[in-house]
Amino acid sequence: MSIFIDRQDRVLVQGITGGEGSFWTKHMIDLGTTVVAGVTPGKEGQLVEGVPVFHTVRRAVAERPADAAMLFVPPRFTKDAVFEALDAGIKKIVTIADGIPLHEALEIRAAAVSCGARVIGGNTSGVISPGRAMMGMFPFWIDRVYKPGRIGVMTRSGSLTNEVTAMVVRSGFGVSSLIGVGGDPVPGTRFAEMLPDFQADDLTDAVVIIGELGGTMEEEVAEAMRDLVFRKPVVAFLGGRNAPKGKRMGHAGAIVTGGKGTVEGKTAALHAAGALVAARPSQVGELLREALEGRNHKKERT
Amino acid sequence: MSIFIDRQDRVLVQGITGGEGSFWTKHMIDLGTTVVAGVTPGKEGQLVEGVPVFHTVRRAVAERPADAAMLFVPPRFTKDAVFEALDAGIKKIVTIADGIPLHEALEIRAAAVSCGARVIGGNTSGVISPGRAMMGMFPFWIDRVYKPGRIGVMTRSGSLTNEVTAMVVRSGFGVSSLIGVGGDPVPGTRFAEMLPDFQADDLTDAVVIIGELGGTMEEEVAEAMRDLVFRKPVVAFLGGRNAPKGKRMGHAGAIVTGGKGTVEGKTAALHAAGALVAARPSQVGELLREALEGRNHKKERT
Amino acid sequence: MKLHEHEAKDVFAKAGIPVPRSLLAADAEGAARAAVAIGFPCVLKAQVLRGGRGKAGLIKLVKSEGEAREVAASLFAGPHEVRKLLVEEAVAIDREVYLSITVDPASAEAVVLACAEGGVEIEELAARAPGKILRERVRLTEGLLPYRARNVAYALGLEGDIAKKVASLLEALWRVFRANDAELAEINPLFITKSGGVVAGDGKLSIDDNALFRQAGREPGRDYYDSDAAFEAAAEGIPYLQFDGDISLMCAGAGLTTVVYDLIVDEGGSVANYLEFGGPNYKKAVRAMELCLKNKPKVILIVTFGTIARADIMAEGITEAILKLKPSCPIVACIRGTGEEKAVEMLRAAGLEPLFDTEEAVRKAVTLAGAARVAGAAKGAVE
Amino acid sequence: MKLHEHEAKDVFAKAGIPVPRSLLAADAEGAARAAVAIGFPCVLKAQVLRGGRGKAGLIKLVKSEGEAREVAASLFAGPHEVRKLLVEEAVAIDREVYLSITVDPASAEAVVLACAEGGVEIEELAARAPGKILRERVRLTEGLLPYRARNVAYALGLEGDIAKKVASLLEALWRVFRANDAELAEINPLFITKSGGVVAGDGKLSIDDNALFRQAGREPGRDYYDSDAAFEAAAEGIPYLQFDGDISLMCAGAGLTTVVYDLIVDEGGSVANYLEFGGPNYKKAVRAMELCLKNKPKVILIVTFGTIARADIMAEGITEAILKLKPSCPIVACIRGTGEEKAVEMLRAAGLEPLFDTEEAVRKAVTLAGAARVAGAAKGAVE
Repeated sequence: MSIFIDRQDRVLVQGITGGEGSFWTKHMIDLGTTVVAGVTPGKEGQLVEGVPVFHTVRRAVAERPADAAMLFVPPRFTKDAVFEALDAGIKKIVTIADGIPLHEALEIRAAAVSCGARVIGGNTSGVISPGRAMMGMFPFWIDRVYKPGRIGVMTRSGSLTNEVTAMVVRSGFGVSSLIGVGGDPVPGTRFAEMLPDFQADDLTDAVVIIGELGGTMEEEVAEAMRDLVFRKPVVAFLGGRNAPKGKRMGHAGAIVTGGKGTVEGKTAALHAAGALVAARPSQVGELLREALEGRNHKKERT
Repeated sequence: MSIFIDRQDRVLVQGITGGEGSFWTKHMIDLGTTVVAGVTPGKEGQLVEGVPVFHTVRRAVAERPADAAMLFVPPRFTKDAVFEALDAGIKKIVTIADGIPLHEALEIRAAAVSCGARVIGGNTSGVISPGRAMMGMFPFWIDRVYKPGRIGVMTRSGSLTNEVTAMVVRSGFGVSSLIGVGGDPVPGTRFAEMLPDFQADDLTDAVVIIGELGGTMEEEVAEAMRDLVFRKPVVAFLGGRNAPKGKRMGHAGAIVTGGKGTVEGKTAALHAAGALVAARPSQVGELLREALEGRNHKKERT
Repeated sequence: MKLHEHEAKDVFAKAGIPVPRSLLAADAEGAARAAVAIGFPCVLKAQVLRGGRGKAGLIKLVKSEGEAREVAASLFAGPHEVRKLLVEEAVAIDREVYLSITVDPASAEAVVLACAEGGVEIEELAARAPGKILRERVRLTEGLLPYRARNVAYALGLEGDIAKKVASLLEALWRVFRANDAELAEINPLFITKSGGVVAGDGKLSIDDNALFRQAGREPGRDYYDSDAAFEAAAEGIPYLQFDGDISLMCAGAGLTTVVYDLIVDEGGSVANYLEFGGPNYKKAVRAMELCLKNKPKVILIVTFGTIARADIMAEGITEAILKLKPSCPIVACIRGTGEEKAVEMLRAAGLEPLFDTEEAVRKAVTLAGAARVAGAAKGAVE
Repeated sequence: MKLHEHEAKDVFAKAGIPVPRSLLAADAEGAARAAVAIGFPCVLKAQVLRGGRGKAGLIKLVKSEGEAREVAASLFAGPHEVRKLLVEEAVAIDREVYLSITVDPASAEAVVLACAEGGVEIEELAARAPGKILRERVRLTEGLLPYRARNVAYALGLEGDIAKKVASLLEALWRVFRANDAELAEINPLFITKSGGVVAGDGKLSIDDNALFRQAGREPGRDYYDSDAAFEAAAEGIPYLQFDGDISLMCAGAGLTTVVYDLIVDEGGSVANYLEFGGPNYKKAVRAMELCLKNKPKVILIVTFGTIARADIMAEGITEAILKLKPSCPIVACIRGTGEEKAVEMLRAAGLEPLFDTEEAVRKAVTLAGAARVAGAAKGAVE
């Protein structure tokens, strides 16, 4: 079983009739994802890539039960779409929307937590387990990035993920599951919340964290490692090491406010917890090898 | 152990320095209730009946942990006071406020349910276990009403409770615990939700329900009896049997809308579930005797 | 506080809910003028706070100025105390649906009720075919999110633009419900017009009395009550209902007063008014008796069993009221509760014979009222 | 979008938060007039969007008209691009506290931060003495209930009327936070005056850019940016930061661009501007290069690794930009991702030598910039 999404998961696509929705629905299916229904108000009765469309999520799941919802919905309608999916009992939701209002992002995360559901995103490419299933917008056809393998990846970024993952693959590894938690200040799901899944996943040997300045998600990973919630090797690469203080660089979430959120602080926390931190993308593969060998040595010794 | 409140429960009084607050705090203590702290913003440092006053509930419970909160707070501030008590982890709350705005009553009940807490009221005299403890405004000194005994009472009314309970006592019974759920359309706690407590209470042999037209609380009692959630004898007295349709009679909750909420319908439901329904207050004692004897006969037979 | 149709529609219109063009008229001539301004055919709707206006002949289609004047005159002259008419354009209707928002006490949520059959009495439908009523629950803290409105619109079998219009209208109705602290916000029927629009055919808005303090400008005037006494009682904060029987109830405690009403009917008596001077009003015995006397009752029946509403204070007030108002009808008093010993003394001093049993007091009142009726009839026969 | 102090205080005042009397001035003469109107002593406060204005000499107490004119003139003439001065009454302060509301991503709640020591840099305090910062979390759906405001006020050690005033001010600040879709609403310091009042000494209000669409009238003008290029980029929706180094970044993807910045600094290079034309802007290569050229960079460095931002489309744009803008500086390009084969062809046709490794591209850019600097210096020496 892969992380979050696998072939047998029944995926519903909200906003399926839009340009992005239909384009990526095709690619999700191409990659092996089981897309069972689509939702666009007013478009019930249509088919998109052979997938039947319904007016509402409630009507869709009444006929086609779903485990997961993939949202291709503009940012200002995302809260409504997430709540609609949650209300229908869907516990796994991915939203790619870039520009969700901050206060609504808080409400989305609060609602997900209180429902025991998981919302991935917004401002993410989504979730992929190469060769098995995908929810989002991943160019899985670029096989020097999305080569199947045994390394889990969690990331706050899009293009940087391509950059770093390509390095992982160039070093002879491949990806088990990749979770893009997104670049927003309030992502629906935080790095550390995914760690138990990676810990339990027997297809994952180690996890690469692609983090950046701002927020505390990397520190929370360090905490989970210290608390032994997560016990597999971790290699991190963190963007924004040289970013000037107080400037929001790139992602909305990537800003140092006060002393908090510096790459320096994150690096120290991760080091202290036993993670390896790469200074540049090209080091990630090498550190992975080091971490996995170190672990094997340890295993041999014990 | 009595229902809801007993001598060892540590009670905090919100609005303790007001006229009603201080008057009834004295009487609660007189009856045996353990009042540990009071709250009135701006009055920290005062004593009321020997009870120390704090600015906020949080400050009060930090020094004097409490299990229950008694609110003598005007209706328009009741939601705030209830949320303050809930936020401090208090799970038993009684509010006598008469006139809580309807939408706030919904929020109060929703919050209580989601916290796993119980809010009794508003628009009630409160809760009393005669001879043991009291939260509210009961003239326990009228001993032809508040005589200790083995009959549980649940009521939507105040003066009618005096009337009916006096009849119960006149027939030779006494009261174990009396819960005034209050006369509002949206009480914080509903009759049926108290039944498991009365079922488990070995000080209670039977329960008298003092209901009235409007709402569905009496029907829910019948349902709990049918589902065997509650298995002790029930005698009900219902006000508003002859009330004209569409007129709000007395309590805000006492109105028949559509076919729903008629005393006729409630009586039929209770009868079907095995409860006895008195036509006038003076019959209640007699029916109680009948119900308890019936039960004893049954017990003897089995 | 129940608003009149025209007030409810004003609130709706301000919230963006389409309503028919209309004018308000206070007499037949005004109605005729309004009808001309609106155009024919148009509808005259009596602005009274009762249901079933259609069946009661309080809503009439008129086709000419003369007919408008005539129909308006007969509505104003009728027995329903009509003070205002709403003169409204007639809408070309394709179909009607039912929409409302109210509260669900058990779930502690608001609930949208909807039905594809508009215009029906929802209670009647609830009894007859409950499956036809759609329910969509809404947590107050969450609000009515757009998807819930869509759930309702599509579940009603609507499609295309109409579904979208009904959904956004329902969102507006939610804002009305919340902003007005409503117990009920209802559109029945909601017209779906032949030209593809949606229009509120009727409007009900009932505001929570406990929240009136924050509803600026909402103060029920005389035309919200069915009698002067009821209006005056409301101004005083005294719960009061107008009936037309013999016995004036002057009791304390909502539940107890309701039961006294029950017992009187059981004994074959009839009630002149329901009046409850307990709770915060227990010092208002004089005002309470004044209100009762407006009904020229055959008997005043006083029943109390008070806690905070102290019996001695109430007895003191009753004594004062007797001295001041010198009621000519007999008074039956049954006062119990905190301070009752002192109360009994005072009542005796005032010439009453206090009783201690509610049912006995009711029987005595009914008997006295019956005797008075017989005496009155005899007197009438003599005259 | 960060508001200027005077804008934030306008919002505060409308929400019922007391602020000092003040006037806005756009030149030294206006400031002098304003100071006379406000009365002396008064405070001149430069309206710039940077922290630590006090330490930077951007807030000055003046005691006479002449001093006001002189100080204002020097502030306008200074290096901080001051365009407006807020001339504010001097308040007689008893003590200062800190109050703000922001978001807590992990708990998905808003959080009130408060400190009995006002005027301090909260971040500095957070590092130095985190225990002095009070935190009160607020669920958005619940709102800041009055009891939470009281919790904060009494926890600050306030008493009596002042505690009540601070609590109700905090409720108002919550309304500001919510109604303005704020990332941060801050009053630091909040003055507690000698006369027992509370007054917002400073005001910060930062509005979520993602919610600007529903914040009527909020559109950041030129004075919200530190360069023309930054302002123009914002108008275009292109993420842009102004620096003063040699290498213009014209990259795609926020994370990747940030890393390119890191790598340049690591290699000893310097950045002229951060510019990110990925995501919805991947067809805007011409506009992006135009913005970069405003900085007269020594090198333009293009790094992308796109998914939806297709490499071939970006390469097409770059080709067009080169033809149109004829940049005189060298361009280093490293374009990968969807459509990269075609992209590489196009770039070669445009005379570039595309690279495939980000780190290599960075090294090349830094080398070229260094060579250009040496060459420039040599040229300067020759001239």
